[in-house]
Amino acid sequence: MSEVSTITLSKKDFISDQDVRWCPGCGDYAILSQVQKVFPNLGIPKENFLVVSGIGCSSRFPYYLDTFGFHSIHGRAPALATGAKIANPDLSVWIVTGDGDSMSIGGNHFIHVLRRNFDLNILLFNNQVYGLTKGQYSPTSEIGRISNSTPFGSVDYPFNPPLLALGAGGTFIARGIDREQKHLQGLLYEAYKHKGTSLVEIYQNCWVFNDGAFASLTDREIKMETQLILENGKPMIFGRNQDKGLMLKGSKLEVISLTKKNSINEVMIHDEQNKIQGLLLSELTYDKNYPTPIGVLYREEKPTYETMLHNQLATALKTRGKGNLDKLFNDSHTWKV
Amino acid sequence: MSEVSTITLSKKDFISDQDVRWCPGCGDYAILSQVQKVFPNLGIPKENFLVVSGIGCSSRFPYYLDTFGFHSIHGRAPALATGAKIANPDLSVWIVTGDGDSMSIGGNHFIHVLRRNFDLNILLFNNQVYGLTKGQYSPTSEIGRISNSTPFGSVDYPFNPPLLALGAGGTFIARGIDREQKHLQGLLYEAYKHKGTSLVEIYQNCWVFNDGAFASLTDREIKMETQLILENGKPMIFGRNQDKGLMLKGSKLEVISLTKKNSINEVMIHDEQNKIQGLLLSELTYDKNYPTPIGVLYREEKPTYETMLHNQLATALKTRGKGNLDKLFNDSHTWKV
Amino acid sequence: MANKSKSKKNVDRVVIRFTGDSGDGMQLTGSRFTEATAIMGNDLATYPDYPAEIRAPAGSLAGVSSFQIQFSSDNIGTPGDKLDVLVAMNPAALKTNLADLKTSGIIIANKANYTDKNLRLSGWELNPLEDDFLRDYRVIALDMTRLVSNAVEDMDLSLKLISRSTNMFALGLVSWMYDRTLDSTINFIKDKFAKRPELVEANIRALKAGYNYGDTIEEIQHVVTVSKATFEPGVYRNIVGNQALCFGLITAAEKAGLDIYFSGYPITPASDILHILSGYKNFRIKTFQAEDEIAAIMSVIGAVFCGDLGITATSGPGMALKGESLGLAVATELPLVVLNIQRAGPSTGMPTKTEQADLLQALFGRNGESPVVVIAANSPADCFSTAFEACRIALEHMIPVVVLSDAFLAHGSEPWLIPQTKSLPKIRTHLAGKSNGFNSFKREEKTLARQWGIPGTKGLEHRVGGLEKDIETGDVSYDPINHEKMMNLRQQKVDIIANDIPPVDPFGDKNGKVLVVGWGSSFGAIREAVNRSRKENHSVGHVHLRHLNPFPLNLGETLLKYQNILVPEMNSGQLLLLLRGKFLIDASGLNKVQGKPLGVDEVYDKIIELAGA
Amino acid sequence: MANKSKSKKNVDRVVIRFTGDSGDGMQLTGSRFTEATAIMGNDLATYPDYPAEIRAPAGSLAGVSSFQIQFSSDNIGTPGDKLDVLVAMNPAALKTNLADLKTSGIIIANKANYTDKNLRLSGWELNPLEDDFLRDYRVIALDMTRLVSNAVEDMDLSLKLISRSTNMFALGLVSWMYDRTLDSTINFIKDKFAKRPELVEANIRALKAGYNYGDTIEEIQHVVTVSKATFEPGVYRNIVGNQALCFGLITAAEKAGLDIYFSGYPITPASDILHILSGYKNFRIKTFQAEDEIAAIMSVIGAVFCGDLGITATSGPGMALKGESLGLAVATELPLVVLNIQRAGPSTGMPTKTEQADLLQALFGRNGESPVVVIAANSPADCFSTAFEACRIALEHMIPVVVLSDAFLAHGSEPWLIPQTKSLPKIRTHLAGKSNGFNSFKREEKTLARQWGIPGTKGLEHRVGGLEKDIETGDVSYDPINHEKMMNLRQQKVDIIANDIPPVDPFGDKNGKVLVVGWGSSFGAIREAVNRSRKENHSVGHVHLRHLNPFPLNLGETLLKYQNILVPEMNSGQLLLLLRGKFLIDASGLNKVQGKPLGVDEVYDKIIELAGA
Ligand SMILES: Cc1ncc(C[n+]2csc(CCOP(=O)(O)OP(=O)(O)O)c2C)c(N)n1
Ligand SMILES: Cc1ncc(C[n+]2csc(CCOP(=O)(O)OP(=O)(O)O)c2C)c(N)n1
Ligand code: SF4
Ligand code: SF4
Ligand SMILES: [Mg+2]
Ligand SMILES: [Mg+2]
Repeated sequence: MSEVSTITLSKKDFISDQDVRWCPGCGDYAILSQVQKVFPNLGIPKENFLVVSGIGCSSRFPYYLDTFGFHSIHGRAPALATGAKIANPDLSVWIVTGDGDSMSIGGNHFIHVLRRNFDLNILLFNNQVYGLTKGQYSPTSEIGRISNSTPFGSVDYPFNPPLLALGAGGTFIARGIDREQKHLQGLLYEAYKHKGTSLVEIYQNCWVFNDGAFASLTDREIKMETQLILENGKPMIFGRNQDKGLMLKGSKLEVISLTKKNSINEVMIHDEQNKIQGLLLSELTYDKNYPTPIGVLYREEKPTYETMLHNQLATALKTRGKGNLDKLFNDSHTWKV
Repeated sequence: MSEVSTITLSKKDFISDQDVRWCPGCGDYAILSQVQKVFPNLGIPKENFLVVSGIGCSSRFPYYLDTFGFHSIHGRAPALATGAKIANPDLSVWIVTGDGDSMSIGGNHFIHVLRRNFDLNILLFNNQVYGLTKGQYSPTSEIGRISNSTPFGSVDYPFNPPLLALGAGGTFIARGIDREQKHLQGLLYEAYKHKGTSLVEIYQNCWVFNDGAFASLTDREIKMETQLILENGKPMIFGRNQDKGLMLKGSKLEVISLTKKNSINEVMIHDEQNKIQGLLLSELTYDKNYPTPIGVLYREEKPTYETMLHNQLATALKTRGKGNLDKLFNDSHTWKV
Repeated sequence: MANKSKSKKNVDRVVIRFTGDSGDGMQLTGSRFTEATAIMGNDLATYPDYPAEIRAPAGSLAGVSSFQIQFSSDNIGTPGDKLDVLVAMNPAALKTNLADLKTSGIIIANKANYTDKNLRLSGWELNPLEDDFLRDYRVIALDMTRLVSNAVEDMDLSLKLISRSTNMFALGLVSWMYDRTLDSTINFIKDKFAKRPELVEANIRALKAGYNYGDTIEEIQHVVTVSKATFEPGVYRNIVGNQALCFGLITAAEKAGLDIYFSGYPITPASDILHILSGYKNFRIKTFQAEDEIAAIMSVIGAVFCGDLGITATSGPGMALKGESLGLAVATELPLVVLNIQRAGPSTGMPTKTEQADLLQALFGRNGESPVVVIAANSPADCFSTAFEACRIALEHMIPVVVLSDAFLAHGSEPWLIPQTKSLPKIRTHLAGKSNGFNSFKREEKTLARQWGIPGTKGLEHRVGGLEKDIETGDVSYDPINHEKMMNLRQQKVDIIANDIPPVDPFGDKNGKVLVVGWGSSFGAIREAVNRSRKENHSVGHVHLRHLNPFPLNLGETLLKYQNILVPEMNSGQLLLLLRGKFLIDASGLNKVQGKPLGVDEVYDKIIELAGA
Repeated sequence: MANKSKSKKNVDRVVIRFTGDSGDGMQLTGSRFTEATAIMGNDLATYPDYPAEIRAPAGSLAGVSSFQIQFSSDNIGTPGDKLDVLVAMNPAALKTNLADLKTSGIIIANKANYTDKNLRLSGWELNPLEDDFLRDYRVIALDMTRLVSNAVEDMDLSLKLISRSTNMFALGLVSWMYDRTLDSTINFIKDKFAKRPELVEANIRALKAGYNYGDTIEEIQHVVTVSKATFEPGVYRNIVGNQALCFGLITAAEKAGLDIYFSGYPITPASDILHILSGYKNFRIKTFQAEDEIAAIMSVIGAVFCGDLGITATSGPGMALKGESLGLAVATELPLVVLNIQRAGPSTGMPTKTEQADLLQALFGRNGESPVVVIAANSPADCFSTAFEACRIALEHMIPVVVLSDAFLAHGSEPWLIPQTKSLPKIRTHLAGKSNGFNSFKREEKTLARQWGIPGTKGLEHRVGGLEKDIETGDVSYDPINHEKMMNLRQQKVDIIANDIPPVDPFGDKNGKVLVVGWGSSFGAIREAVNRSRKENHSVGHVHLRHLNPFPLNLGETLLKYQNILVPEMNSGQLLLLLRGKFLIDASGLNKVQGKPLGVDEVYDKIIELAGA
């Protein structure tokens, strides 16, 4: 990585020669564009990126980025990324996945990669539907969803992605929205900066099968009332006039209005490193009585898996010396004929 | 189930004719015995039990119970139980699984069965090791564990089972210990009573490969200091002299000593239905500065998957009438030759 | 409406392919034309083909969607090899489909879409409608967009809406050319857009405009008619393969007196089965969309253990995932049905394309000696009987059954003779009643089926699992000789089914030069090719295997009656390996692995090569 | 110590089986005896066998653990069919093993364990040591527990500790009987219990007590000696199959200049591979215990994409789970090695027992046409070369390779001629250097290997995946003809390897009456049987296939040189199906599916049957 300081890359360096094949109007375009903007500015040579995906509309992503890419099989991207990161810890590894890919068939790898804390980044395109297979409800669809596989409404309670990730031991949990492009860019930087597994859940509009799922969060008219934009060290306030806040009452969050004098002091200060706060914020995901938190919900620094593993390799090398085949073969009783 | 009221069953009705094949000293024996004591007292005819397991020492369990049993394949018991419960919601379905079975290979089915909230019960025998395959570290082994597969110490952060279960949307989370037999019996009743997916994590001693893993919790000398026995509506106190308690400070729990006057009032009251409390308690799992909560950590009532599904069946039957093949075949344009 | 201005010309069969951008509505157009054709009493077969992307970039080659239909006064079994008419709504569609058009065939193009941009996107240097590149064909190039605009002039519609109706114009035109009535389509439009009257009006106007335009086209001299085909008497409907599968399952459940439990995880081209079955809740069909394919089959195993008729459906990659669990079903001898709607592999391959390369996976895709029953469907309508047969075998023999279909059958359609439900046979089960001293391993002599003792029934308490079991008691056993006996038993349970299935009875010549042995969706192509070669006095027979494991008892001796055995497959020789290995017969393969159905011509050529030799 | 009081008698070969309760330490006893035997310069082969439970109930039939060794002055390839000596530490062990003892063979029993309770648990009505049930054998029944107590009288040890040392007594006694020195065992004991001197003392005393007891036994007339075997000159060690596999992998990595990345999920009998490799961190071996078998192989694919030599190991059920992912490796043409240490199936089957029934799974256990290379190991020591060969093929041909071993090889051992590491060949890789205009699909002519462009190397940025790819560019393609070309290419990449492997060269007769064709762990049994029948002047050859896909080029013509082809397998005829299907040869099988290795006698009998005919 000696070239780091001298590389100057730009968005077009990350545009591949493949035709982008998403539906017109798909939220995936916006996310692609943000990634292509952020990658050149990370100070990493282009050949040190590896983008891994599973299967789904979203998982076509690697084809469109001009770097190393692996479009693997359904649900397995985290496992593939794990091997890549262990093999070469210098790579900047990014997983792109959908809500079905990561939480339905891929749920197990998803929770395991989070608990192991590899230094890699997961972009979870949550459109609350199976796009590529034409519209079945997904593990993040609201209960009661009418879809081609649930004509009478689904009877599955959805996963709450940040809460699941926290439960699995995730060390960086953030949420963004396809249409909040600047905000999303910021999250991508933060995710990259975090040395550990970063999960960025991105609400993404599926124009064909679940259009408007996040309309209340993106509609200009009302989004100030529905988005809780988190900033570390700042009070959790929201509303068109920044006139509402969240307060901790006992062990529950409550929405308070800031009209009364002093009440800004009662508003909870966002502390990214407070896990219980992270849990409290995650709990708001589906609650219509609360705003939806976006930004970094939780962040925790602890050694990564690959660091510890490579330390063991280095120590072994130091204490035992470089492995020697002849010694190895003769490490038990031998006899000569 | 018309026979319910008249059945009288006893422990021996649930002892099968198969030789029990666990190592002498294994914690599994004690758990088996408690289950055989509880089952006859649930008011359920013996033929209405179904016990499903995966693979592992613990998963041999169904062979030893004289009722319907399915020793399936590694990690898949929750999926099998799902089908059984949907097919026949009247059955009392119990899953027996190990920490490897449920959280390593079976992690995905584990989180999905929890989120879907079937009315069934999961007994998770957590011995923090792979018993049947002879001692590899498991997803609940502490980091640094020396095992045959990690001679230099593992570099995996463990899962925290109750937290993972909460993250997945679990509606009943409890913890017991193989050697706390009466307490465990109580939990089994509670699990049964809960109409939804009940998870009972049971700390279980593997005498051969991880002996003493829970010694600090079972040792008569110190267990009063290390166990936090939860009771709903009661303050969270512990200690040989019941002289310590947990207090909520901001969004964190703290251990306080009850020597000072009045401080019992500051102790948090256990409210099983408070999810944030459940999360706070789960967070203590691996923290040596806190006692280990045992008992019911969290409980939430909401409709079960199978109830909602069978309601749909009933409604369809009512609104559309019993399905008729001839009508079905002729539901599109037909012509006669 | 009648065609007044042109004379009529009767032909035996017609092949039309509607092609356009994914957004152009070609699937709808094709299926409407199909319905109108079914009403006319022709035999027909259809074949939809579409990209793996939901909606690839407009105008790109990758975004082309197509729907092919053959209709005929003869009995046919394929959507046809070469096209009489190619409707190419844009240049990309023309580019990717032209090669299949007959010389002098008709091209119908919407000029409006042959823009510079679209031409560039699809790699045309010049506009083929304008230079003489298409001189070998009869080209009807119209600005359909303008023609539709004219028809709806007074309605104040957006251009987008107008372009979206051009497919109806094309449908109208083709309907006129082949003398189909518009009624059924008009009714359909009224239904579909019931809530948007302006769309009803616009689409009907576009449809009629196309129809009426027919009269004005010089290139077309005659309205072409196709006489009714002769069908066995009865009531018919058109049916798509996946739907026929579902009907077969539902019928089997009723005939066995069981509830259906179905679980699947969405995957092309099997997803429809979940969609369809989830709509029939009043048949007490319990459907469960599982978290993955493993959960799907495992939950089916659980449901079957509890007495439901359990079914799962998937396609190749999902089938690979189910291998371990299917082994558990083998070891526990539970009756379940696994539907594999094959698609082109390996790995993700070409998800929307057809292939039949999962036969050996079905047989051997598990650890250990783990025999299952394997059967395959021949045609969309035949999916009904195949599904029924699968359930029958599973339940009567207490054994897992794998059904192989493929993308071509799944989405293809043909007329189906609706069966008399009363005349269909009942299906036996081995459900045990209350009992003392129940032994789940007590076996029926004829089938070796074990007893099905389901939870909730008093006295049947017992344990099953994947460890080897004592042949007498069903308890776990590691005894070496017992293991061998159990292995033989499991194999025998499959073999014994051969007593229970019809022997093969070759179509055509009962002995002679060439026997064509096929399985699965190549039925139609092979049958037509055999017919054609027999008309030319070649001595040719055709055996199409529904049962692939076990084979019918007389298959070996039948093979010996011919000088050459030809095995056409959409794989690189899977049935071929089995036939050669089992019967030591020097059969040869005709292998096509292009993600496309076999063509009649290909099979015919190969037959002639062998018959001539 | 020397045996003074008895005369010596020299024999060619001896077979001993140590059996007892899982807690009796029979595996340790066996492996200590093995080491002492290796030092004596005999050829040897061992076979441990133990229950699936960690520790089944003490005294039960299910809890019996055993370790068998054959040692000889000849070259041998199996642990022997019939036993000369059966050490049976308890009645359960006697019950389950007696049938394998030769008439007049020696039984050594620890009387102390033949209690009423144990007799009942193992189903003996009477104590066999006391009635004359064992009259056809030579019985040495001792109260070892008392004898050991006596020896450690002054030490104040618990009875538990004393009983635990009886295995050393038995070992001492057998060592005396067969003239093995105790030194290596004494050293081992000192090492093992370094921290507990009282255990060192007790075990050594027990060992010596047994040894010295030999002199006093009347039943034994002679000390039996076995002369050294003739070995190719060189330095030898004893090696267990799984360890040899690991050494082969490590050697290959060094010869290719790559790091090893290994990932597995524990499963009997493959777990040791993970255990062993995880100990060699100073060889830069990265091991990853994955959450399941799918994660294991997927992570290997990731590591291989990044330039490591990637390996995963599992057994049958895990192999079934890996099917879909292995298909991805095929589609992406990445060099990885999958080790399947087979065990008895189907499903969970008999996890600690051996079988070779996963050959067809290896070949066909995936969706679509998805060819991989398959090779198999013949013997514990041969696992070394097999692993090396697997890595060589994978890397030089850019292709996934499946290696088949089994429980018998995995845990069995034999002497291994330690290779000269310098003389082992280097392995080529297709790693690409920095480049402009890199094309991952540029192929080497000879192997058709594509270029391996790994992340971190400038200019090699490219994308791979499981969708079908354009044969020129590697971009996604749904073109029908391209798909067929790619399918042929993938098959050709396998076929081409046949040019790169040795032709078969039958052992024994190069043509004649019978050719025995085997694969895998049956090597030793077949070779001995062939030798025996050739000594009796039967014309018999033996071909043992390391390469199962592709087959060696001259296999077909070789088969034609014999009147009969015999294919012994521990399955129901998997290689048999392939040979018949491919070469149309009427080969016949000898199929044993009992979770046990093939015996020499069984193969011999069948050869004679065919050779005599
Ligand atoms: C093993 C396997 N099972 C099923 C599929 C079919 N499949 C492809 S993508 C997909 C779900 C896509 O949903 P999501 O991950 O949310 O991605 P999206 O298309 O919405 O971006 C499914 C079920 C597959 N490709 N492989
Ligand atoms: C598909 C598959 N992979 C691996 C195994 C091997 N295996 C059997 S049990 C087990 C883990 C057991 O650990 P746990 O679930 O904690 O149960 P315990 O034995 O500790 O009770 C493993 C890895 C298997 N049987 N099947
Ligand atoms: S189907 Fe939905 S998610 Fe997929 S490309 Fe189209 S709009 Fe995007
Ligand atoms: S290995 Fe451990 S968990 Fe398994 S039976 Fe023995 S003591 Fe119990
Ligand atoms: Mg999605
Ligand atoms: Mg465990």
